[in-house]
This record gives sequence, C-alpha cells and structure tokens, in this order.
Amino acid sequence: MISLIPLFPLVGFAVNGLWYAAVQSRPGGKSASAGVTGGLATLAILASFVVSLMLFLQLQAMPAESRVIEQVAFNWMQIGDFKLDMAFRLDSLNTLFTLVITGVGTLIHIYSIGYMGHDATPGKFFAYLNLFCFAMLMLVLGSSLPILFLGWEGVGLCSYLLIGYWYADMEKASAGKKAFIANRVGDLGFLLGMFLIFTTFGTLDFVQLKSVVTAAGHGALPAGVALGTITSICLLLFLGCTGKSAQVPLYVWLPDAMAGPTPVSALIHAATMVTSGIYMLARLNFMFSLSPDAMHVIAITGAVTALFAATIAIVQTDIKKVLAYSTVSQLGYMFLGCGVGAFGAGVFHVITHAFFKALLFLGAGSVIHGMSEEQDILKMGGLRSRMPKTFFVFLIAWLAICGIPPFSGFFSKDEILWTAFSSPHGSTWLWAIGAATAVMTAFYMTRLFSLTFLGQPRFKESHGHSQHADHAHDSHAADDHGHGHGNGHGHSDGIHVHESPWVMIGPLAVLAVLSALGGFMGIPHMSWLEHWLEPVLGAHHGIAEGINPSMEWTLMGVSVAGAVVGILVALKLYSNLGAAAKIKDASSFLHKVLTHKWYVDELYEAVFIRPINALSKGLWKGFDVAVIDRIVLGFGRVSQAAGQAARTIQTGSIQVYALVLGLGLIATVGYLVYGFAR
Amino acid sequence: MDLNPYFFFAFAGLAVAFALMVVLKKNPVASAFSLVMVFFCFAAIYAMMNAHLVATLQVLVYAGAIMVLFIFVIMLLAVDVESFDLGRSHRGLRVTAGVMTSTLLALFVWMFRNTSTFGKHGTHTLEQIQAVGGNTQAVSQLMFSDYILPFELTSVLLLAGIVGAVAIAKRQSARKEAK
Amino acid sequence: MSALVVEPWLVLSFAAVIFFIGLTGVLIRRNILVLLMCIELMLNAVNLTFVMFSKQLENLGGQMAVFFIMTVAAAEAAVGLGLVIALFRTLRTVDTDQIQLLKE
Amino acid sequence: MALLDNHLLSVLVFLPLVWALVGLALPAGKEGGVSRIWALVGSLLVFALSFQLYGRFDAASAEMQMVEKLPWIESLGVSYALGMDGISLWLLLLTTFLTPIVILGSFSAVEKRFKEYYFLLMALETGMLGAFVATDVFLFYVFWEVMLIPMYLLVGIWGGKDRIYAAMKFFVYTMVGSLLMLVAIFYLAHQHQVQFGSYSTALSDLYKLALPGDGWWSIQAILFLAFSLAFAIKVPLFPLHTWLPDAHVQAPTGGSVILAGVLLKMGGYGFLRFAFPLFPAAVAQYQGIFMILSVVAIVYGAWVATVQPDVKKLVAYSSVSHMGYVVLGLFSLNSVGVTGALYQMLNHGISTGGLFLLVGMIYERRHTREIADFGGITKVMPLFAISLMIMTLSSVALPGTNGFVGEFLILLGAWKANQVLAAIGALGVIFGAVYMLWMFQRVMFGPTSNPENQKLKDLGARELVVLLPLIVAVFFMGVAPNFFFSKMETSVAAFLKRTQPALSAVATAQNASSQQIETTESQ
Amino acid sequence: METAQTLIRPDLLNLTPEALRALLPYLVVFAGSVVALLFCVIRAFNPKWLVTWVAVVVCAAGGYLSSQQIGAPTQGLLNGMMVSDAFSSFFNIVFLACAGLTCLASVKYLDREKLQHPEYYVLVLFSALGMMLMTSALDLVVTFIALEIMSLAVYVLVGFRRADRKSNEAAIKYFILGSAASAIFLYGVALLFGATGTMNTREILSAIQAQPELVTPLFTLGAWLAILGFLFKVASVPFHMWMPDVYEGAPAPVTGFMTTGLKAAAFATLVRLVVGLGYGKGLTQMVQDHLHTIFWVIAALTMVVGNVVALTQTNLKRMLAYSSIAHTGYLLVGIVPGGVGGYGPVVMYLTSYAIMNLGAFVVLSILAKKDDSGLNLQDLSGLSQRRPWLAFALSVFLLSMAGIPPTAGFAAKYLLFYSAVQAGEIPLVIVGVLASAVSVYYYLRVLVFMYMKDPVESADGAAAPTGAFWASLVAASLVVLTFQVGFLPARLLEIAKRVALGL
Repeated sequence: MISLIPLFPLVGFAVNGLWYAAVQSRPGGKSASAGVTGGLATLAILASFVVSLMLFLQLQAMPAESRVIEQVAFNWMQIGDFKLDMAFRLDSLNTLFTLVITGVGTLIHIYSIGYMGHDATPGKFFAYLNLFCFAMLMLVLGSSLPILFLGWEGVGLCSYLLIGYWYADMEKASAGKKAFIANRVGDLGFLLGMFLIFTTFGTLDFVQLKSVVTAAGHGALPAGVALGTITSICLLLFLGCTGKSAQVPLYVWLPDAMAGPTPVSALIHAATMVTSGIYMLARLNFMFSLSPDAMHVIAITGAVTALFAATIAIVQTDIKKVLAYSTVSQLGYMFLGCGVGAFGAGVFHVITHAFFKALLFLGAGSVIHGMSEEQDILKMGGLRSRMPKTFFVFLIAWLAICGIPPFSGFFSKDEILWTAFSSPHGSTWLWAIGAATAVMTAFYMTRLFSLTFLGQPRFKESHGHSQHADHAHDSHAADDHGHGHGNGHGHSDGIHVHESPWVMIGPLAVLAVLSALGGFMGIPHMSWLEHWLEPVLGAHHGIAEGINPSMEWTLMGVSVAGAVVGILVALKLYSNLGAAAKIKDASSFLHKVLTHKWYVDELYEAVFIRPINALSKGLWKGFDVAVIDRIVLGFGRVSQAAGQAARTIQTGSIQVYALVLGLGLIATVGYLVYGFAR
Repeated sequence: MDLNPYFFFAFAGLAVAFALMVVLKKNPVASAFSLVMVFFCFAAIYAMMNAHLVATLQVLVYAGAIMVLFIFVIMLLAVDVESFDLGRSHRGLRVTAGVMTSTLLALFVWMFRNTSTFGKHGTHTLEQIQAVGGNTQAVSQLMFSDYILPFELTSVLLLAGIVGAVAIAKRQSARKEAK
Repeated sequence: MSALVVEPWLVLSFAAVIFFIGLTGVLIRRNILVLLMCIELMLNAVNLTFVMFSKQLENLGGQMAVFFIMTVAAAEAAVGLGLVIALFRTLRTVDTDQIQLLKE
Repeated sequence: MALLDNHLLSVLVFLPLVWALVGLALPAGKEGGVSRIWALVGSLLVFALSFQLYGRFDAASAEMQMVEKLPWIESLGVSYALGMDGISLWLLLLTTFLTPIVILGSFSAVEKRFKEYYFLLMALETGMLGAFVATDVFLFYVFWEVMLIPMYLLVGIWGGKDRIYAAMKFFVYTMVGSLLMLVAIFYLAHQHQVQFGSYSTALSDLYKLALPGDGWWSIQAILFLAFSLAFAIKVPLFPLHTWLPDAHVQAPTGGSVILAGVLLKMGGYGFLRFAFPLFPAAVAQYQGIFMILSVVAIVYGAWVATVQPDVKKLVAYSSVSHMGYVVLGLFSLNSVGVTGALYQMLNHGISTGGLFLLVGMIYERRHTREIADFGGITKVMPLFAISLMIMTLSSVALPGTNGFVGEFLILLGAWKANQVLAAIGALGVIFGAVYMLWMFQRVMFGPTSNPENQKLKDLGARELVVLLPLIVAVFFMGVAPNFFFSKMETSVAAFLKRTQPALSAVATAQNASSQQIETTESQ
Repeated sequence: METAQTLIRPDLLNLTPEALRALLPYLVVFAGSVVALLFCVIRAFNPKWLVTWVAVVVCAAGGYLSSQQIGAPTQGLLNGMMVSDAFSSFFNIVFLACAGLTCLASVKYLDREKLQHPEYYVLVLFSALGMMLMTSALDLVVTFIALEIMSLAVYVLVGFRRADRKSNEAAIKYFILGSAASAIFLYGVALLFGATGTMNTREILSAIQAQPELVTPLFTLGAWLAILGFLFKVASVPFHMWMPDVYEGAPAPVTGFMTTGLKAAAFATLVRLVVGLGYGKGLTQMVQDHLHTIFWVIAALTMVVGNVVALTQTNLKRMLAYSSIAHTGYLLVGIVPGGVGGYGPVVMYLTSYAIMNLGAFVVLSILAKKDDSGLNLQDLSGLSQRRPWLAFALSVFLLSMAGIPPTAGFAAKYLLFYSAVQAGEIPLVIVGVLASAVSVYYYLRVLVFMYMKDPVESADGAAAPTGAFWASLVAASLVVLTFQVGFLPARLLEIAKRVALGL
C-alpha cells in the first residue's frame, strides 16, 4: 500500500514522459494541452494524497507506540553482509511530510495547469513535476538511508531539470546546473556519512540503526563507538543538509533556482525539497542528539543562515529573489530549532512554512502572471485593487511569515525561538539572533508586500485589451525562446494587469486557509503535533536549568512586538520611496554589499571554480600533454634518435664496416684477455 | 722447434717487409708484385718446416695461378681508367685502423705467450712420414682417405666458383638479346 | 751454439703480424683489388699457423687444411675478381669510396 | 546439438570470426548493405546464443563452468582451456550485447570499406570473448593480443584526422604493457615446473604456486607489477592513461564504443582473474598504492575532462575517471567493493558506450565535436536530448540509474578499506557532475544560435533502436542490481578468499611495525 | 722392412647402406645441380622453365630424402667429418624448402627483371648444398669449405642484377667483408687445431672435457674467432654492418633466400659450433662466464640496435634487414644460457622465421618494380585497396615477425623467451621484450601505409606488375603455414626439441 504513494506519480511521470518523448517532441508532433497533461499529473498526485490520507488515518487508529506501517517492495542489492531492501516505512514523522508533499503538491499541480497554460511543452513540465513528487516521496518514505539518498538525489535532479526548464536561456540553464552541483557537494557529505554509519553500526536501516544507537539507553553512547565517530557522522550528514536545505555555506544555489517556473519555486524550493534536510535530522534525531558538538554546529549554522539570508533579502528587488532569501532564512530557523534539540519544532515550522511559503510563491506567481512576467517589485505597486484575490491571500501569507498571531508562522517560529532560548543546547545568543531575524523578516516581507500591493502603480498600464486574462500573456508562453525578463520590459504599450484564473486562485485559497489555521496543530503546551511525533522524536526535552518557564510568554511578547515594529517601520518607509532611497544612499556601501549578496558567489568563483578550472587546464596541458605524453613519446623519440645515431655509422663504406667489426674483435678479445690476466 | 732461426727470421723479416709494401704501395701492380714476394717467403718457410708439398703448391697456386689472375684483372681494368693509384682511405680511418690492429696484435701475442699447453700430438712423426714415402706421399694418402670428404667438396666448390664467376662476369648477352 | 730458438709463439706471432697487416690493408686501402690481395695475405697467415702446428703437433691435418684453403682462395679469387669486373662495368671504378650508394 | 552442449564457449568465441570470414566472401552490397546486415544477423545470433550461458550458469558454484580443455602445447603445459564463472558471465553478455548495437550504430557512420569494417568488428568480438573465457594464461595472452589488431585497424582506417597517431599509440602502449606480463607468465610456468615437476600455464594450477611475497620487492610483487602494468594500461590507470583520449577521439564511433565498453574492462577483469588470486600477498602489499593511483585517476580524470573543448575527448577523460572507480573498488579487496567494481565495469560499458554513440550521431550530422559549435540542440533534437540526458545521468551516477549502484558500492567498499582515500575518491561524485552537466549545458541548452544547428534532424528509427536497449539497461541495472549480483556473488567471494589471509598478514605486519615504532618512541 | 706403409684407410671408403642413405640427400642435390647446369649449357633444351623445375624437383626430392633421415640414428660419416643426425636432416629440409620456394617465387621476378639466366637456379642449388653440408659438418675444415660453397654462390646471387649498381655494390661489400670474416674464422680454426690437436668439434669437445687444462688462452682465442666468424654471418651487432646494405642491394628473392636459408644455416652451424666448443658444458668456469657475458651483451645489443635502427628506415627491404638483425638478437637469447634447453626453441624460431620472412620477401618480390624500386613505404600506400590479398599476406608476415599471436612468430618467440627465463636469463628477456615492443612500431607502420593511407597516383602506378602465379602460391602457402604454426606450435616444437636433443 505504501509503495502506491510514490508509484502514482511515477506512473504519471512515465505516461506523460513517454507521451511527450514519443509523440509530442517529434517533428510535427503536437503538444498536448496543459489541461490534459496537467490533469493527468494532478490525478496521479491526488491519488497519492488520497492514499496518504488513508494511511494517515490508519496510523492514527493504531496505538501510539506501534504506529508503523512497513512494506518491502523488493530486495535492491545484496552483497555479503551488505543488504539493502527497497522498503518503505510510514510512521508518524513521515506521514506528515507525505501529507504535505502530496497535499501541497496537488494544489501546486492544479495551479500549474493555469500557470503553464500557454507553455510550449506542458507535457514535459508535468512529467518533471510528477517525477519530483515521486522522488520526494521516496525520500521521506524510504526505510533506510540509501533509499532516502535515492530520493535525495532524485529531487536534486528534478530541481535541476525544472530550474533549467527554459533552457534556451543560458542563465537559467546555469542556475539549474549550479543547483545540482551545490547539492552534489552536500551529497558527498551525505554519502560519506552513510558509509561511516555502515562501517560503524553495520546497518543503514533507520529502525535497526535506532535500536543499535540507542542500545545503551537514551543519551548514552553505544558500546564501542567513540563520540568523535558520532560527531563525524552527524557533521557529514549535516553537510548533506546544508546542500539540500540551502544553508550556509551551500545556500547559493537556492536564490538562483528562482529561474524556474514559479510553481516549481513554490513546490520544490519552498515547500518540500528544501525541507528534506530537516526531515533527515528529525529522522536521525537519536543520532544527532548524542553529539552536542554537532548540535551546536547545526544550531549556529541555522542561526547564521537565518540572519545572513535575511540581510540579503532586505535589498532584493526581484519578488522571487526576496522570497528565495526568505526561504533560506526560514530554513535557518528550522535548523536552529533542530540544533537546539527541538526537532518537533523544526518539523512544525517545516509544515507551516510549506503552507505559507507555497502561498507566497504562488501568490507571487499570480502577480508575475498578472504583470506579464514582470518580477521587479520596484516596477509594481498598487496591485491591491487590480488583483484583489491575490492581494487577500498574500496578506494572510505575509502575516503568517511575519509571525503575527494567530497565523501559522507565529506558532512554529515562536516555538523555535523559545527552545533556542530554553533548551539545554540553546543559549540567549541563539535566541537573540533568531529574534533579530524575525524583526528583519517582518521588515523585508512588509517591504515586499508594500511595494507590490500598496501605494500607486509604478508601471505603465494599458487598457483596451481583451477582458479575458488568458489572452494577455500569450507572449510568454507561445514561444519559450525569448522567455525572460526582457520580455516584460518589451511591452511598449504597457502592461495589462489582470487577475489570475480560478485554477490558480483556487489552490491559493486552500493554502491561505492552511496558512491561517495550520498553526493550531502545535499550540504551545497542548500541541497535538508534539504528541503525534513523540514515538519518533521522543518526549519534549524540557528546559535547561536556571530558565524560568514563564520567560516563554515574555519572549513571545518580545518577538511579536519586534515583528510589529518591523512591519510598521517598513510600511512607513516604503509608503514613500524617496525616503527609502535616502537611506539607501546613506548606507551605499552596505547596500551594495547586500545587493551583491555579500559577494559570496564571487568568492566561490574566485576560491573554488576558477582555481580548479585553471588547475584542470594546467593539468591537461601541463601534465597530461606536457609530462606524461612527453615521457611516453619521449621513449619513442629517444629510440628514433638512437636509431638515427646508429644509422650515421652505417656510412656505406666497407672500411668503416670492417673497422666496427675490428672494434668488436678488440672489445671481445680484450675482455677475454682480461679474464685470463686477472 | 728445429727451425733454423737465422733463416726463419730472415724470411720472416722479408715477408713482413713485403706485406707492408702490399698495403702501403699506391700502385696496385706494385702491391701485387710485393704479394708475390710474400708468397715466396712463405714457401721458403714452409719448406724449412718440412711441408714440401705445401711449399710447392704455395708457389704454384698462389704465386702462379692466383697472382696471374690478379695481374690479369688489373691490366684488364687499368686500361680503362686514367689513374688506378687510389691510395689509401682518409687519415682518421688510417690512424684508427693502425691503432686497432696493433692493439689486436698485442692481445693475440699475449694470448700466444701465455699458452704453454698445446693439443695432443698426432701420429705423423717425421719417421712415420718418411716411412710412407715423404711428405707428398703422406699428404696425398691422407687426402684420399681421412680427408676424402673435404677433398670432394673442393670439387664442388670449384664448380660453384666457376659457375659463379661465369655468371657474374660474362658479357650481358641475355640482356642484349632481350633488347 | 746458438741460444736463438724459434719458439712456437714466435712463429705464431709472425703469422699474426702478417694477418693484421692484411687486416690493416683491408681497412685502409681504397682499391678493391688491393683489398682482395690483403685478404690473401690474411689467408696466408692462417696457412702459416696451420703448417706450424702441423709440424709441432706432428699432425698432417694442418697441412691438409692448407691445401684446402689454397683451393678455396683460388675459387674466391675467381669469383671476387669476377665481381670486381662486373662492378667496374657498371660503375667504372674500383674505389671503395665511390661505392657507397647503399648506406644508413 | 552436442556441439553446443559440450563446446558452448568455443562456439560462442569462434562463431563471430567464422561468420565474419563468410561475410568476407560475400559481396559488400550497395553502401555495404549486405555486409552490415550479415554482421548484424551474426552478432544477434551470438547474442542469442550467449543467453545459453546465462541459462546454464550455476550461480551457486564458484568453480569454472562449461569447462573445455584440450592439450595444446603439451610439453609446455599449455592447454586450450575455456571456462567461465560469475565474473566473466556478465562481461561476456556485455560483449555480446554491445556488439550488435555497435554494428547497427555503425550503419551510417561507416562510409568506406564496409566489408572490412564489419569483419574487424566481429573478429574483435572473438578476441574479446576469448579473453574473457580463457582459463589458461597463455591462451589469455593470445586473445589479449589478438584483440589489438582489429582495434588498431578500426582506429587507423576509419578514424579521424589523427587516426594513425592514435592507432599507433594505442597499439604500442598496450603492447609494451603486455610484454612484461608475458615475461611474468614465463616465470610462473617455470615455477610450476620447479615446484610441481611439470609445466603448466593453466590458471587453476598456477593458483597453487607458493611464491615468496614478503615486502615491496618480493618475487610475487615483481610478478604482480608486471601483470599490473599490462592491466593498468588497459584500464587505464593514471598515469598510464594518455593513449585513451587519443584513441577514443580518433576512433570511429563503433570503435570507441567497443573500446570503452569492453576493451577497458579487460584490465579490470585481468586484475580480478589473474593478479589477485595469483599474487595475494603482493596485492595486499600494493593495495594502498593502487588505491591512491585510482583516486588520483578519479579526480584527475574529472578535472581534465572539465576543460576539454571536444565532446568526445571529454567523454574519454570521463572514462579515465570512471575506470578509476573500478580500480578503487577492486583494490578495496572486499566483496562490496569488488562487486561494485565489476558492476561499474558493466555500467561504464553501457553509459559510456551510449555517450559515444550519441556523440557519434551528432557528429554524423554536424561533422564537428567541438562543444563551442553546439548550443541549443535540445530545441531541434528533443529525443537526442532525452537520450543524452539519460546517459549523462547514468554517468554522474544518479540513484535509480546503474551508475549509482556501482559507485555507491565501490565507495562503500573503499571506505571500508581506507576512509581517507574513499573520501577523496568520492569527490569524483561532485566533479563528475560538474563536467557532465557543464558539457550538457553548453551543447544542449542555450539559444540555438548557430544556423547550422537549426536544421538538425532528430534521431531516426534506427538510431532509437540502437539507443533503446542501452536506456533500458541503464534503468534496469539501476533498479535490479541483484539480478546481476546473484550470479557474481559466489565467484567474487571465492576470489577474495585467496587475498584475505595475505591481507590480514600485511595488516598485522604493519600494525606490528607501527607498534614497534610506538614502543621505540615511548622508550 | 721395405713394406711401404700407407696412411690410406680403405674402411673409410666402404660406405654402409645406412651411410649411403644418409648421404643420399646431398648426392641428389649435387647431382641435381649438375643436371641443371647441363641444361644451362645445352641450349637445345629450353632451359627457361626446365631448369626451374629441375631445381624445384631436386629440392623436393632432397627434402623428402632428408625427412626420411630425421628418425634415423645418428651416424658420423666419412671419418666423422660430417654427421647425419636429426639436427642436420631437419635443417636440410628447411634449406631445401627455402631454396625450392625461392626458385618458384623467382620465376616471374627474373622474367620481369630480364634476368632469366638458368645459372640462377644452379647457384641457389649450390648454396643450398653448401648450407646442408655446413650444418652437417663436424670437422671445421669441412665447415669452412661448405661455408665457402654457400657463400660463393650467394655472393654471385647478390650481384645477380649485374647491370644494377646497387646489386654490384652489395655483392662486392658482401664479398670483401665475408672473405675477411672467413679468414678470421679460419684463423680461429688454426688456433683451435694448435690448442687441441684436432679440428673435429666432437673430438675437441671430448678433449677439453677430459683435459680441462686444454682450455688455454690459445684455445679460447681460437674458439672465439671461430664463433665470431659465424656471428658475422648471422649479423649480430657489432658484426652486422654489411647486412642492411647487402639485403637492400640484392634482388628481392635472393634477399628472402638469404634471410631465411642462409641465416638458418649460419645459425644452425653457430649452434653446432657453440656446442662443439664446449660452451655451457666443458669450458672452465672463468672462460664460460666471460663468454657468457660477451654473448649476453651481443644478444642485447643486437636486439636493441636492430630494432632501433629499423625504426628509422623507409625502404622496406632495408627495414626488414634491420629487423633481421633484431631477430638474430632474439635467436641469440636462446644461445646465451648455453644449455640444450635453449636450442630447441632456437630451431623452432629459425623455422618460423624462415616461413614468415621468406613470405615477406616473396610478397616484396611480387610488389617490386624495376630494379627493386617501389619498395619504399610510400609506395605501399593504399595497397590494401589495390591488392588486398597481397597486403593481407604481408601484414600476416609482419605481425608474425612482431610476435603477435596467433602467428608462428609469436609461438616461436614465446618458446624462445620462455626457455631463456627457465635458464634464468630474465634481464635479457626483459631487454628482448622491450626491444620487440619497439619493433611493433615499425612493423605496424607498414600496415599504416597499406591500410590507413589512400593510394597515391604515381607516374608508373598503372604499370604495377601483376600475375605472378607461382610466387602468389608460395606466399599463400606460407601464410597458411604461419597460421598453422601459430595455432598448433606443439608439433613443430616437439620436432625441434628432438632435433636439438641430439646435439
């Protein structure tokens, strides 16, 4: 039954993919409409969702401690003591992920039918989407690390394919490649971590692993395993997480990933794939919690990422870039939560974040759609009246991410902040960074919101086009050649802003509801979620000594207040762009650094890419060709030269020939004489 | 060795001198005549060693037949060219060759000097040879019994030599016919 | 009384001298005919060695060998001179320095 | 069919040659039409026949199976001995599988001297199959050398601009390597005579030899190095790899595919079949060095591949990297690593073979392989793009494809043997993605700006038929590796068993010496 | 006592039937050459084809008679001057086969070169007779005379293209250096005679084995000079200088005959000499060691120099000459250890080498244009397209020389090096295999021109000679033999071993 969950999208992928490859891509082949292919894909993922839901209900009916459903599909590989089953296991942790993936996935699929309505190759797009869902489901359902890794790499691939979906634009293709390679760097850590686990514990299956690792009792090291080994394992795996979940130092790919179609950004780069790192941490929480050092690293990385990305987000002007950095920042929160031991809080934030960030992205997509591919928020403004539905759902999402109660973001973020403060792994500093980030989040989100929806339009509007929204943006979809920013600017007539069709708004509405109410599953002190996750994540860890539990309410107040302040400042500031510009001028250096994202890309380019490229060229020309080949050919040349030299004796003169004969005679007879004389 | 040392050294010295002339004389005819003189000296030494048949043949075959052939060819060819005195090869070669052969000579002589054991003696003592009728008798008898095979082979050799010499030296009639 | 005795090595050395004079001739002369003569010198040195040993070891085999060598020398001379004539017909020379068409 | 029952291997080995000889007698036909159909039918027949191997192979036994043995040069103990086990089974099938693909793939690539081309391909198949089933070192050497000539001619006659240079380099390089192996073979046979009183070059007899193997320059070590030189050149292992880029680039497509697909495997196969069981102590001694070299090959090959301006050369250097994995896995000397290496050999045959075929297809259309000449091909050749993407993914070892299984197991095995080297080797995972994807991007993505590229035709039916089996294999091998492992397992274990005592002996010796150092230091 | 004593031993002249049978091959060949000579002289017959066929038939008959003798017991003939044993009988077959095939393959060539003189065949027969006698001889005087019979005939054959300067030059060079080497050999024989009192190698061997003090400096010098004479004939470095020039200048079939028959004869005699002079089993330790070192160095040098210089050659005949030097080096590897174990493989190698080299030169003689021109590498461009079978045959022969399986050359080289490894000569074998790795390059270069280059349109390209039926037949049969020995070397090896055992 479990294997049906990934199977449906796989079938969807196969049908759409083969249909596309065999028919639609042929010369003269006609593209199927987005409605048909998208409908097919949506059906597939919907079926998964239904199955997930059924299984979820089934789980719920079970007693808490035995909430596990397992299925072994087949034996994948077996060599000696290394045995690996293609097996799935559903428990209380990944059932949530499954629901989010299939649920949000379904919504995004539906949304895409509208959004990609005029794309040239919707068949391909939906095949990719289904493939992604398949991989993501494998990731969360896998019963062992290699299966997880299979999904892990699979989602990376889909991310690559979808970011580079409009491949004709070299920059987008590059962004896809960047994503894949940055992910690969992380995967290296994952792989090695996996090896280390196998050589240390002899198994890669989660359940077995847990029983081995926790054999010595909770919080105690298993017999014969050094703490250093555990720490190494955790850090290696965490390297994988930094790649997949876009943490410092491997986060660089995520902002670029916005080159893909917006639903992709929502699905992959906000709601699901990037949270797989959290999933893994949560899955292996028993391991991570053994190593305080690793936990510290994770918490600090999370906090730093959160803050760092927030600073960049403040100055971005591309609507999707802002959201991308915000995603990085929010992921930082999640890691902060996990790092301080609150895996439950991390998972909670994953879920709420999936709702509101998907909503934000899809809303942004709707805006972009309505603005005929315009993505620069400085060229928007005043969309409240022109796209009222979008405005409304966006409002909810905005409030959710800013952490305004009672929207979902508030609950999850607050729990993370509180544990960061109170947990034995936490500290005031971590809380402070988190809180500061919260303020900044509120600020830049408000900036985004304000610049997009409020105020006056900063674009030239055109009227008189057809009332039907579908016709207004045929420019971008008819031909993917010229797709990109340039197209939006090319409308000398101005932009006909229009509200999106119902297939897009519908999912938005659902997500809005979830964003608004999703937080109630984890209300502090009576959290259904925490209880639900207890079999996997263990009981709540309690708080460090010397922390007054009542501080929780104080801190909550402080962070909400901070968020409100951030919102108000931003609203004030961006109601008048002139004032904003002044501040920008006043801090031109800082602004420049931030706009260039702290020059991290440039740094990587200078430190890794160029040197290795130069080294490679050097090795090729300077070593392969100049040394090895020269040596090899040198043998030949030396032989040739020796041959030439020996030829010169061969003068053709009888006397010389006789002379050489005589010399041979002397040498040999002399040697014999020497033998006798000795 | 019951060889008269005075005569031996005299003839040996003469032979060496003439041999040097063979090598050093520019004119091939002079070389040829010097060679004849060497042959004569050798014949004398053979005679002193009681190898009478060999001494005779030395004169007949070498000094007679072979040298005549040489002179004949020299004359035959010399008619056609202006200068037949080609002299010697260039100096470096000459010096190297000289050094080389002297060294070799020294090495050989060292080998000879350091040998005291020789092979076992045969049965052909002087008395034995006298008994069968002298050197010529003895050699001839051996030739037709012990050495019958090489003797017969010399006939094949001569035949081959004749065919070869004819084949190589005859006027190129075949070619002309073909033309 | 003469203390002077012709020791075998002396005869051998004399033969070697002649042999190497012949070899030197082969090395330094350019006229092919003289080269042929020098080879005759070498053969004669060998003959002398044979005769010497024949006498010393009281074995007529040495003299037999000389007889055969003479025959061979004659045949060799015949063929060799034939070759020289053939060569002279085409090259109009007997100079070894002129016959270096084949080399390297 | 008593012939098939008793002499299946012989029939399999020599059928291609005989078939090809008959083909020589036939007319070539218009544009080589007769020749190529004849060759295709023949190779398919061989492929079908090779299924018999699969069916009759008993996976539970580590012994040589379907053994044939005839005295050949009795006085030297040389016999015509064939046999196969789980190690050779898949390599044989790979060979018979790739040959029809190559032949079909060459239909349009070959434009001259058709008859000879197909003759040589089939003759090559005989050589390759023979080398995989020979259980006598002499016989193996014979087949090993015999393979060279058809390949040499294939490169030299139908190759690119510098084909002669490449062909020469290929031949002489390989020959130099194998000749020292020949001397080592002599020595082994001689030792057999010394130790057992009779000459023999049969592998099973030579396994029994007791050769001193302590230290770096023991007899075993020297013999091992002699064998290894031959195999390392063939693999090719850094730094003996420089013939490969030239040969690959210059060879015609079919040649490249066979070269990458099968010939390189001879090296790995040789290590496993000959070097390991014959010289266990030396293998244990040199394990580290070979692992280092293979790790260097992995990273080095990947780096150099990154900067290649020529697609084919890029794929060639990627072979260096991938075969580095193979050697790494082999020298990890544990069942996981060795199985992974064997599997990687198959994978490499499939994926790199596929890549070469694809490069060949685009070359036929554009007559260039410079990456800079391409761009935006996806637009005009979507099926080509899909195929290339699949092969690329297989090459970068994406889970779900065959490449992953191999690399994963190899790295896991290597990790067990030496964690640092495995970690460095795993860097190849990153760099592999870098060069493949960058190449893919530059060739396939971007605007189709070059007008010559705009009119390219997508893959035709024949080309799809060529590629489909490979694509299916990529996924099948990625999903169901056990299908393959189950047949190899026993044999691999049997081979490794011989190295284990030596391995532990070397380990103890090293421990002892390090302890000694420690004690002396503590004193 | 007046009874006249006599040295004549009538028993020597009474030949037993066995002895007669043993002598029969020689007599037949001699008689055959005389008959052929008569046909030359008597113009009434049309000798053009008759002499050829007489020669071929004689060779065949002689070969058949010799083959009957292989199994016969060893017997010394005519005062032990020569011996009829398996070794000599086997080589008789080889020589006669070479001679016969050369005659057959030469017919068209001589026609084309306008050299169709019947003396050619007579001389081939004479030289074959010389070879046979030389290999059978035990007495060094007989060896010498036989050597001269062979050499004189071959000198003339080399210069047979009388109107061609190259041919003349080659003949005169060969003659002068050959005569000098003969003189050196003879000098050695003289010294040996002095040192041991006999010229019969059997007796020399038993003498020094019985009396080790006989291994004097004089003996050593004599032995070495005698061996050197044959090292010259087989063209081992540094006594090899004559060979490339001679091979290049000689008519192609003659070169083929020389590289095969003459080389095999010289080498076989060298083996007899080496055995007879006690190398490996009769010399004092010091002399043995020193001679071993000398042989070792010469073998190594020969392999290296031959192959390395061949790399630079562009004329096929000349290249094959250098390659022939290299093969001498390989053969010497079989002699260096000084044990009987090495001689069997030497015999085997000589036979295989004769097969492939004769084949190569037959192909060359078919390909050659006027005066053996047109044998440069460039001239072979695209041969595989113009004349595919010839190209194939030449490739087979060349690959066989390179030692690539499954050809005779590989099997023979394998066995040769194998025996050397057994004898502990591993470093030498390594030199050998590395040298043969070098050799691969130049052999393959020929293939490059034949197969990988396109035909060039030369001015007289149209006049490419065709239609050499007999020569083609010879080449084809040699290809078959090359493969046969390559695939099934066991039989030949058994024979070779047995042959060598009797030494």
